[in-house]
Amino acid sequence: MSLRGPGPAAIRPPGVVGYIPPVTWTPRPLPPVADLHRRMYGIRRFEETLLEMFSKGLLVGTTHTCIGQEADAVGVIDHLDPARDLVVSNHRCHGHFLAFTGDRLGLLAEVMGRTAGVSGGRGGSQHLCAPNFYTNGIQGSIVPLTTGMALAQKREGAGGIATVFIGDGTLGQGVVYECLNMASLWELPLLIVVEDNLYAQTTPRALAVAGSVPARAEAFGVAAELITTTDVRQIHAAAGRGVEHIRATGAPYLLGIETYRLAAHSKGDDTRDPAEIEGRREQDPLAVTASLLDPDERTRIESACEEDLARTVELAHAAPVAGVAA
Amino acid sequence: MSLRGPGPAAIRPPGVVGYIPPVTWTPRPLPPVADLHRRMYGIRRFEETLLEMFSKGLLVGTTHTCIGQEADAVGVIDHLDPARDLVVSNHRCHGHFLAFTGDRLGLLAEVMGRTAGVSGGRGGSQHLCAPNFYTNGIQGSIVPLTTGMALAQKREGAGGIATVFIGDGTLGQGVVYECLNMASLWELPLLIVVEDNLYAQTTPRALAVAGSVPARAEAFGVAAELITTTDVRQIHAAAGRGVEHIRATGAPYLLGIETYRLAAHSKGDDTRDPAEIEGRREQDPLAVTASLLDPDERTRIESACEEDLARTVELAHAAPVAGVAA
Amino acid sequence: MGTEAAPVRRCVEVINAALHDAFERHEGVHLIGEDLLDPYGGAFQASKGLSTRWPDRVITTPISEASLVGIAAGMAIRGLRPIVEIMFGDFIALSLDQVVNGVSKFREMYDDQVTVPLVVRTPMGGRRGYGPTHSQSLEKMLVGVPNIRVVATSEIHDLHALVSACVDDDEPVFLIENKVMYGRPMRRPAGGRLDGFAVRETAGPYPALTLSGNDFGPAEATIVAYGGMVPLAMEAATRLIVEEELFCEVVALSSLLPMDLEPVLESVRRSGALITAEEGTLTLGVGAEIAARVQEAAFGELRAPVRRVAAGDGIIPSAPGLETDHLPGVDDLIGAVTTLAGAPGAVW
Amino acid sequence: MGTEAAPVRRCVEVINAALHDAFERHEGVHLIGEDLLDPYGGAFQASKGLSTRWPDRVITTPISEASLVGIAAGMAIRGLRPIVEIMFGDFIALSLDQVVNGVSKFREMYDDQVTVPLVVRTPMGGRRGYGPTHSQSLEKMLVGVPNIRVVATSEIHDLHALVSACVDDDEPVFLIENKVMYGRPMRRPAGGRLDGFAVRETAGPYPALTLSGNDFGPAEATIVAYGGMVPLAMEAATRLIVEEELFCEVVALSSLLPMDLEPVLESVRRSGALITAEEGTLTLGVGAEIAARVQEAAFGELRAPVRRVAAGDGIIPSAPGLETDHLPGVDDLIGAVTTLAGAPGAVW
Ligand SMILES: Cc1ncc(C[n+]2csc(CCOP(=O)(O)OP(=O)(O)O)c2C)c(N)n1
Ligand SMILES: Cc1ncc(C[n+]2csc(CCOP(=O)(O)OP(=O)(O)O)c2C)c(N)n1
Ligand SMILES: [Mg+2]
Ligand SMILES: [Mg+2]
Repeated sequence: MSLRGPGPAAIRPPGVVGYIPPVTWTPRPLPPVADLHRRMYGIRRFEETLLEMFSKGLLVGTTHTCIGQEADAVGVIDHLDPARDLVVSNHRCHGHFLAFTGDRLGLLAEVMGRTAGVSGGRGGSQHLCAPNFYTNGIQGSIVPLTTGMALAQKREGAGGIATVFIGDGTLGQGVVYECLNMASLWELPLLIVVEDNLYAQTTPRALAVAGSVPARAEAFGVAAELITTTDVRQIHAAAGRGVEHIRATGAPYLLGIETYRLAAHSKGDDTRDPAEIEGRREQDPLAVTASLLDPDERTRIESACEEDLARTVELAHAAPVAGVAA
Repeated sequence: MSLRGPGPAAIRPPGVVGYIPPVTWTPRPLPPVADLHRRMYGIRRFEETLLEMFSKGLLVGTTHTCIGQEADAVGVIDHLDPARDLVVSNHRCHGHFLAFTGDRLGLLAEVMGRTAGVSGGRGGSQHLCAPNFYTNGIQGSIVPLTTGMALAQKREGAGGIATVFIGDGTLGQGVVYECLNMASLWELPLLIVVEDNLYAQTTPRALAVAGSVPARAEAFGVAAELITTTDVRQIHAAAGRGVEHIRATGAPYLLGIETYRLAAHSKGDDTRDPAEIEGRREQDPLAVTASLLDPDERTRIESACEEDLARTVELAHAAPVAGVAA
Repeated sequence: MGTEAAPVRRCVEVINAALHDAFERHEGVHLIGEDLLDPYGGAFQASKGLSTRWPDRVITTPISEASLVGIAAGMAIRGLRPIVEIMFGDFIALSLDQVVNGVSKFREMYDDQVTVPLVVRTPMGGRRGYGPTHSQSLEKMLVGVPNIRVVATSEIHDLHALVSACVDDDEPVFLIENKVMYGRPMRRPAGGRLDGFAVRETAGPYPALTLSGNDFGPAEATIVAYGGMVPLAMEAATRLIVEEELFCEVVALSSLLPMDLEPVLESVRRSGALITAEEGTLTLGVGAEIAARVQEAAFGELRAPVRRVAAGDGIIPSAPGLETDHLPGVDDLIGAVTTLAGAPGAVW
Repeated sequence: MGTEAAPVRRCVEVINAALHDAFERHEGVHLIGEDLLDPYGGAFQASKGLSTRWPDRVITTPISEASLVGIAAGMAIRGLRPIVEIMFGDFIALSLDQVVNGVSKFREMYDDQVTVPLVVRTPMGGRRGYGPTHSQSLEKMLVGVPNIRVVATSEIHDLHALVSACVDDDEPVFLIENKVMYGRPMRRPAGGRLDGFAVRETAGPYPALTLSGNDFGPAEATIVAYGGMVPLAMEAATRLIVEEELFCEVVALSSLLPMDLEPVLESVRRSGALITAEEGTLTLGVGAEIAARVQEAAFGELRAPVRRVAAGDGIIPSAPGLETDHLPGVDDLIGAVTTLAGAPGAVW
């Protein structure tokens, strides 16, 4: 006689597994590179503008740019349907926000503390909210939040997926594993994207992450893949595999993306070797897409972006400042 | 050029890895079965006595017996040196306490709320303290505590090991993984023993533990083994492998033991199928050792235990009650 | 499952009936927590029968308190009405990041674009010999958190209505259920009287009850209590009448946050003296906030300072004698009333 | 690394020097936390240089706040003297289980067989536009926990001595470091005077400073403050003298728990009125405990109720204008003093 207890097949969590599984979805083909470049370039220039405004003293508080990591946001979020899927992000959330909502003005106004900001100026850079989009600045705590949202989506039965973006450093937080366990047990439509940029603030990954990232998911019965690339096409393909897995099985998935942050952690706080950063510039995701584009087309795309951005900056400057009587 | 960051070999956590590694130890041979039986029988009868006292209304509060799991305590703790190793345990701690300290009177007095109790009556059944021995009733929180103690032991350089006992249900707590990560990064002499008795209170393992227990440790680079047995000899051997690994490498280890609790979670709260429990009685660890003993020897051992226990009960009853003026 | 089914029911049964009722009323109600499934139905059996009737809406979880409240927040923001059961109130400490930096912030921080209609139910209190980590009254850790509601049950409140109000609330509610209360009968005023006291009850979802031994005539002091201290305050008031011929009013609160002290102030207008009663430890307990507010709002009406009766600032020992010494009891309340005439500032 | 090395030093430099000193004095001192290594030396640079000098005693960790305090407890029980740096005070919420159910309990629950000599240092406070989750003053979550010590830094305290006292303490200490303070010069009284105030400082490891604008003559009110509110209280007192010819005393506390209010009571004996000032949210803030104690201990001496000046019960918004509106400022303190003659009970 075996000492093993009743196996998972014998006992299922009655509270969750009974839900209608999600069914209909159309796999997203790779969009034209021009389109991907346009989206990434829009994020890049938006964030560079923020850094300029900070250095001119036009902004206060804090900000975390995803410069160098734009391909993650664009490649993953292209698979999501803003009407039924949702995204939860962390401190480094501008790229995810722009890729999901496209609302440049709402974000800029928020960071600038204007009432027209997506959180009315209350939240600031790390605390954004828009339809089906949420962020919070406490590392890790967004994973339970997203898990609960995935549960609600499963309950709703409309086939929605909940995606959460975390960094390599955030793998230090225990709630990540609590939720891997529960999402696995309850077969929740949860996509965890780990943007592993090799550092958490100043801490190199080797000082903070033992073992293997995908193995950490697999140990909880969660399917996982790790890719090492800044090529948005590869990221798009890998995210497609993850999303397909979730839509087909209803079960969670972890996608690890090894990438690199080309700018400082927040504004000026960079302790990395400048040579190391320089060495990474050839993998700049924008360099990858730019090399695939016709130079004229690229110029057209980028100029259109610049114009849009300039207009956005103007509008945001003109918007009323939150908390200051008119 | 690879996008991979500096590997663990390039960067070590300077704060911890520099310590003197532990060196000297003598592997513990398997003690005579009579001796193991005596220790386990002592724990069993002690706890049965507690349950009787509860049912007679002589005790209040709560208690969690390890009836059926005594082999874990005895098999693992035999490898530990009370002078330099330490043990941290959970709510189900009597067996660990008795195996480590042998202090029946101190424990009984504690559970009975006497000033002579190991915690002066302040702690009660779940909150024991003795030299190199500590327990707490909050599931999971003892793992960080033990990790810190392991760090202190590494710092001390005397080769001590910190052992923590947790249950399968406690694998739900995120701090377990935070500490697997840190113990792995910092190469701490930490032994995590998971006593997997297939249930957490009333919750069968399949509703609470996804994936694989040893894989959860290995994903963090922590060596692990899972055994399924109530035979104290096998447990002794497996624990020996774990302790040897730690003493030799200084690095942590997780030992999973699939076992079964033959009594209720605490006192009368058993929702398991009685037939299931009955079916497990043949693996009662005491039945295993008893079958190996000469019947006379067994009787001798057990009678001596009973006498000791009776004396202990008498002494405890005579001891002053905590909080009641003499 | 109506409230009037049986004349005398234990409080836990009333809570259980109210939960059944909530499941019937709202499709979105879900219960999540540890060991919830029948036949167990939660460590204190408050959730009994739910998993049998609604197997797909009762989610028994691993031991993961740090995540549970966050999961509930995600469910609530997405339109469900989750109820979390935290097995012992002591374990709420594991969830506090989600409470402080999540649940309590989302609505306001997201500029009112979301609501977080969740309920966290958890038992607090000692007097059962469970020892330092299973006996605490940690509601003080919640009452300082802005933008949540903290509600305490007592055996004289309409627990069915109270639980229903929590579930219907669009704000996050933390419902503190006293452990000793669970097993005691719910006792409600009838014809404006209970146990010889005249009773007034405020309107609204989270009422306060004011009890007077002399039909709201002049009183020696007001005792404001909640949870498990309510029956002790009533016993103290009764004994003070019988033994000392002193009339005290007892105000039994249910809403600890937001704090509505109007019934307390009204009573203090009659008594001129206030004693706060709570089972948690003294320093920065609920009584501190009550004292701070009342001394300000009723400065001219107090003939003595507000006194606080609470547990000593230390652990709750396991041994019954030590535990009893540590927790505030009827004698402490009586002592606080009878020494009202004594020198102010002598004891905290 | 002596304190007198330079005449004017930023507070963070003094704290840093005191940490260096502690590392020199005790072999057992270790620092654990996130992003501690040089050249960064912690998010606010308070830990700069330590990892270079003592590479094996500075342990930079993963982002695992729930475990860090527990790890430190294990180290402390086993004879080390760990100092934990929690990067932002907001993240202390993640550690509260270890604080409430571990660190604060071990000594007493284990019948005094162990001590837990650890220090948790963490920055609190807003006014930097960091938004709702990086600006809070959550010391209120700690001051209600028995058996720990909570200490607040201010720019007029001897920060070197204060940090040293925390490290030398055999009880667990939570040291609240104000963020705005870090960058400001430490200013100490000289010859019993500072900024035109006469100053008295209590003895002992965690002193309180009392400042008087009229050499401890009669005062209109006492303002009790700590942390980042201390310079604001001083500014309010100065402006009240200049603009209104009203003299207030300011008491700057360092020990929030255990709370020693003797200097406050002494000042109230001269002023007859007390205003508590804190940057955290009002309800169940530190001011509630102070008010509860002082109204009891000084009942006959107060000519007005204790008033509390604190942040509103809500989130700390990110936009600078909203944040300034939300947090208590000099004008709020001045308003509280000038309306002292007004109707009591009007505002909380
Ligand atoms: C609970 C918590 N701890 C610490 C921080 C401070 N902090 C903000 S970002 C960060 C590093 C995060 O690293 P990672 O997850 O790798 O994301 P990255 O910044 O690299 O994108 C830290 C420590 C925080 N926001 N929340
Ligand atoms: C943080 C926390 N949550 C819940 C509990 C209540 N509780 C006590 S024992 C137990 C089950 C533990 O299961 P497991 O870890 O498998 O140990 P076992 O009881 O089977 O030995 C639970 C839920 C607790 N003590 N601490
Ligand atoms: Mg990173
Ligand atoms: Mg178990």
